[in-house]
Amino acid sequence: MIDFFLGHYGYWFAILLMCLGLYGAIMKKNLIKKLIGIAIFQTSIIIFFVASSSKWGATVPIFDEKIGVANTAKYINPLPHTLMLTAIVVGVATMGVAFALVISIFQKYKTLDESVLLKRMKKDNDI
Amino acid sequence: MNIQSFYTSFVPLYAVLVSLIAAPLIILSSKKRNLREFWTIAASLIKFGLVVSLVPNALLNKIAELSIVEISPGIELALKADPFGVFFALVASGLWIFTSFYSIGYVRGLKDHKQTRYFFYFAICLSSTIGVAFAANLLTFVVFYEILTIATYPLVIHKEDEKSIKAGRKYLAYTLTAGSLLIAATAVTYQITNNLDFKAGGIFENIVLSPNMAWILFLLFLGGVGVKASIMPLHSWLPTAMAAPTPVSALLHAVAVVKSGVFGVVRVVCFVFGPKLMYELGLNNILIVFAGFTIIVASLMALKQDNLKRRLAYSTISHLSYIVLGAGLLSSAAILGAIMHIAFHAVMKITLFFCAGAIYVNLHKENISELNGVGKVMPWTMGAFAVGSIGLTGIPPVNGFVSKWYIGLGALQANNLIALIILIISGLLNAAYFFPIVHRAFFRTGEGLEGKKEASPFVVVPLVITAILAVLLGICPDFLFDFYHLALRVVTNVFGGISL
Amino acid sequence: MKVVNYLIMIVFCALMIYASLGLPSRGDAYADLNKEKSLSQTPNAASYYIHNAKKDAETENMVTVILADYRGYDTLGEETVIFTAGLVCFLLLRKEKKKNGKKKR
Amino acid sequence: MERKKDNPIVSLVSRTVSPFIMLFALYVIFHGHYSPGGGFQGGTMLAAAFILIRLSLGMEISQLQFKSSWATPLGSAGVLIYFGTGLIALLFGGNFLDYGFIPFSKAVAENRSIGILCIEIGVAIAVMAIMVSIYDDLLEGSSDD
Amino acid sequence: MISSNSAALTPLILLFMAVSIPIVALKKKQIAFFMVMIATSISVIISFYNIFRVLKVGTIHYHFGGWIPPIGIEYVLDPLSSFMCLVINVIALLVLIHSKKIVEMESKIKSVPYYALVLLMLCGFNGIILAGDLFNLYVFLEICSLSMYGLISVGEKQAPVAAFRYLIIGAVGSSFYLLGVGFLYITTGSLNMVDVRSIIPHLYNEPTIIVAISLMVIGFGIKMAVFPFHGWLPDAYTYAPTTSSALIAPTGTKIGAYAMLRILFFVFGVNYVSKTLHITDILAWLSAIGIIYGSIMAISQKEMKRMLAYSSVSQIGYIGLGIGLCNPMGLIGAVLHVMNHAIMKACLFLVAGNYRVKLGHSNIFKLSDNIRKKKPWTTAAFTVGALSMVGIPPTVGFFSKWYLVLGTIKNSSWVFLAVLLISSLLNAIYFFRVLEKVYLKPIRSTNLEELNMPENNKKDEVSSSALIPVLILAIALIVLGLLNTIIVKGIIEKMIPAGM
Repeated sequence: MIDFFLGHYGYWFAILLMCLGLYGAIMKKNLIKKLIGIAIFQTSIIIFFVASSSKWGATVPIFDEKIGVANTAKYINPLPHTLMLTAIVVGVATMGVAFALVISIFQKYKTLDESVLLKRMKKDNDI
Repeated sequence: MNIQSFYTSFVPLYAVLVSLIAAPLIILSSKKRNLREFWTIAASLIKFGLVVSLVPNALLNKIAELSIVEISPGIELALKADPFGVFFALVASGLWIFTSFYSIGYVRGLKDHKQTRYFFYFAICLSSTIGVAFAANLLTFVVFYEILTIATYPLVIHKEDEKSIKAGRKYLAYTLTAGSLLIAATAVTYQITNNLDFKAGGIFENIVLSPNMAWILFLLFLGGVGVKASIMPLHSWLPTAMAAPTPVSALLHAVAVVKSGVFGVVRVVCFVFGPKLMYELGLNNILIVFAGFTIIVASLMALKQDNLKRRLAYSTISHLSYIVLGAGLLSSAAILGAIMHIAFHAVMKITLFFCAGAIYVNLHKENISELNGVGKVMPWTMGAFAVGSIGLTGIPPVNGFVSKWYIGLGALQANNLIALIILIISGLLNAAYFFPIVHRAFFRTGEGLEGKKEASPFVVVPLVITAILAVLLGICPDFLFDFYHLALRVVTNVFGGISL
Repeated sequence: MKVVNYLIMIVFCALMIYASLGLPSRGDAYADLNKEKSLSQTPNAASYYIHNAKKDAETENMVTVILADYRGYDTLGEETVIFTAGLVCFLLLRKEKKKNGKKKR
Repeated sequence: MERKKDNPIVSLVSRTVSPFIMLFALYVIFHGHYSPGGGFQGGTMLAAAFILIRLSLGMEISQLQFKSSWATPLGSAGVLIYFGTGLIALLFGGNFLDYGFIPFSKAVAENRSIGILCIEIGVAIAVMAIMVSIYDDLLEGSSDD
Repeated sequence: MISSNSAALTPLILLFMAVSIPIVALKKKQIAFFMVMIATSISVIISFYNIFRVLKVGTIHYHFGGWIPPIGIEYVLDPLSSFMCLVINVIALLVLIHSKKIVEMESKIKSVPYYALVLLMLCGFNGIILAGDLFNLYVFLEICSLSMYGLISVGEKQAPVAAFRYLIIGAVGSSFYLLGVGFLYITTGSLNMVDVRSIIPHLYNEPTIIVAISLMVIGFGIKMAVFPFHGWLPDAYTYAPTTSSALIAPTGTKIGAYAMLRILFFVFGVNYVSKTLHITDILAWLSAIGIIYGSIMAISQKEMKRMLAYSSVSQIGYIGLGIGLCNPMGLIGAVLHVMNHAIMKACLFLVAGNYRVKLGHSNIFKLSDNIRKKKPWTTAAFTVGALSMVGIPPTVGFFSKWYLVLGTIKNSSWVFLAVLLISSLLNAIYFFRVLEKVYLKPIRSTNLEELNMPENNKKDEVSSSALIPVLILAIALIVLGLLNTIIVKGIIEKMIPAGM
């Protein structure tokens, strides 16, 4: 039981973060807060992946003469790290686009509150 | 089965294509009226010629078949000139000639708008009707059936006033629903039989079908073809569609749309389910019930209509159900009568509609109560009208008698006295709603008819010819086009032999 | 609407916890993803990388080798992603320059 | 909006630090083979160095260092370096991105090493340029005029 | 060299051109358009080449960097992916030809980054379609999503808000997918689709697999706008500039559908998703709800683009239903409908764009029949597209519906059958509403004289670069309808995954 807990609590923290992020993304009315939610969500996925790659007693995946490469248990799994490098960049790019959109929304509507925005959009529609 | 020799022939395809090719030509020559109408006439004549050329072979049961393109794995867009198809095509294309001439007189007389559109869709309509007639399998049938639906829509709304647009919407709602049901029915059939080719005696002939399934399927089919055949309670689009110009009504109610509906009913009864299966499962009873109901009720409703075209429409509804009744009786004579009624009713009804149109063009009168003394002004027109009325009532020597006789014979064959009684009552009702019109026209004096003359020959000549045709066909049903023998051939194919 | 959103959150959370119960323990060097062969006896990519990265590309950092070589196409895609983001910002926000100001900015 | 007067400490410190950040960024890029690092990390650091100057000294002066209109083409160039490396491999008969076919040296493994370096440089340039360009665009969009 | 690398060439060429545009078009902006033309034409040619090659030699695997999967990344060119590639690229080419004048006419779009983003989006589409690696799919999904946000956001005033809302939900969706990939990777230790497919049968009872599949389905459900996740779509399509909406509407959601299909059937296995987890059933039900919901919402819209957007929701339902039926006919219907819907939505959105450019609006209630007089060809194309949407033969819309109907009957799922049939009627309602406006005289118009003035009815067709693609698409709808068996038999039947 304890072993199970110790083996899984890392995932659970990531999951908690995910829920937090999702909460922010879908419940908050402010666009920036939504973005923060998305950022948390994406980051927690990264944490989740990286957590999965760990091995007790292993070292970073950089070749070491002293260890050799015969035993894979000596290096932590490099693949999730690589994937997450990509995911980080994707996250950054998403944020960049999102902020560009936010700025252009603010230029046009002078507000970042979603409910106000929706009302003004409706008004624009009727014209 | 009989000895059926198949041979490939492009004639059915040409018959479909003629008016389809004429359609763009009509559009291209929209500025030159005479050329445009020349295309219409030329196409109708060529089409009729092509169909007539198929008659001898159809009589010999040499069925011209042609598959054009595979439209679904295992199912082809195929045309087949079997006797029944030739029969219907003959009716449709023959009457198209009259309708074209008549339309020209009509639209010119009224100086109508968008005449090009009118002739364009007319041509497409006829193409798809011929396609329906020659369809070799259910899917092809559905394809042309749907095209017919869409092509008729612009004709229904031709006047573009509020009434006709509403009528168009109603028409579309009914017919598209029917089309959907037909697609579903076709798909179910395909799933069960893996074959959609029409076959005399039925696709389901050798297939075990659970009664429940058969009922559902039959109701789907009935919903699909019943709307166009305007079986009550699916009829109500038809009187509203009267908003269309008269030639269109003539086409809708005498030839193309409703007749393809009843054509579909007979196809379904004889060529999809087959009389045997129908009889075993008692599916025909539903047809008889609905048809009998429709005949009586529609006649009664016709009685109280004052608008001439509406009265004609209700009369159409009742007469279409004659055909459905004939199909439902499932006896050879009844089906023979039903098939012949397709042609004969078309001839008579188109005469009546032409008359109504002629009166409208000439005198701008639509209501029966205004028709006092019209017969004196327009003797030819009203004479033709009288002939048509007599025919529809079922009095010899006009052709309506012949088909009615066979249906009655079939009712006796099937031991169905109720059907016979219905036929007799309906004959009386027919007399009740047609003869007063004739009486008014000839024996009462009207007002405001001074100086009026017969309508233009473009209008009058077609209707007189159709009236004469009605009489000739009554005297000799095989006159010119072998309607009787074609129908007999169909019945022989379906039943394998015939006993009248 | 709010209730639905809360419901989504709870369902999501429950789903994730449920899934995490089936995950191998964190740090287990002998979990499926770290084995030499997968369950269907195909080679496991991660182990192959650890064994061969140095040999294949003369590079110590395995992550770099995977990033740039074994899964180089992903990295090209990722670079494209950030390039896309740059273009979106360009498209949305950059103002059209006046003709005489072209040199100055 | 009135611009506040430049704070000399800020400008001095940032101007001093910026080259060192760049140097370290270069180290990260080129040492990616041996230690954690590589194009992305180095590229962002480079971008950080440029953005630091932009933050502290303002748009006009920083244009002298790195013109914003160059950013997008430079980003394109970065991606093209990457793409070109793959394309060379393709042209020399391998699959796309198969660095073993790039004729830098005889040994396949060494070719791969060099290929990796090439694309790291490409990545670094692209990331740096795009980061700066995103920053510039966001700034341009949020300034009212 | 080209033949050995052709599998990977479409995304690479698009990517190369997209990346070079900012450099090459630095001085001369007009070059951007020509580069787009070159890139899309080449990719169309290569797609054709690929499809023939696949049909000849079977599935082609392309290994990036020469690493054999699961070590490296591979592209899989099988009938499904090659077909999708072709559809997407051809549609894109046609829409982009249309964009020549429109992009600069409409608002003030900077053509250089705009066209670069268009190419990047197409590159993303092609990458997703060809990807044989789960994570690679994610990367390309992000490329196309990000460029889609950008392309949408430069439209009207509301467009950035629509794009932002799409971004939020899209980011959640792709994160869900990434999380799913994470679970899948942790459990199986592989990212290659073929490899995962071989490992997964050992792990069917693991909770992680179940959660992974649901996360992925939700993720792609968001991307393909299946019913409860469709919220982003109407706004995004309505406010986007013409070219963007005409590009994204036909292709964007299809990519989600494709990825869904690929993941469900080719990664997890047909029997597992349908028999064990019943995920396909859920998908089918959601799609069915979406079909009805989308149609009803479309009826209540007054803006043409918004109406088309809601109709997209409903049409996506068709595709989802076809996938969810999980039988060969359903799959054929779904894939055929992907093509069909892509063509007709491109056609309709382009027409809406043409109207918008010429009239300044595309409000249905402000349309009148002088638009038909001014732009007869555009309107004719719209009509064909609308008829295909309703499912009138011989357009391809009828046949995709036919296969779907066959699929529902195969599964004996009568509810879905009813949904399909009802929805085509609902489609008819909202399209005939537009057609009535466009073709008929306004019934109650205060300024009838103004409308009938000759200068108002003069032919004023859009430029040929905007007209030709529309016409090609319209003609393609009919031609492909008649020739659908060639496609179905030649390609689509080869896509049916094992175990279906």
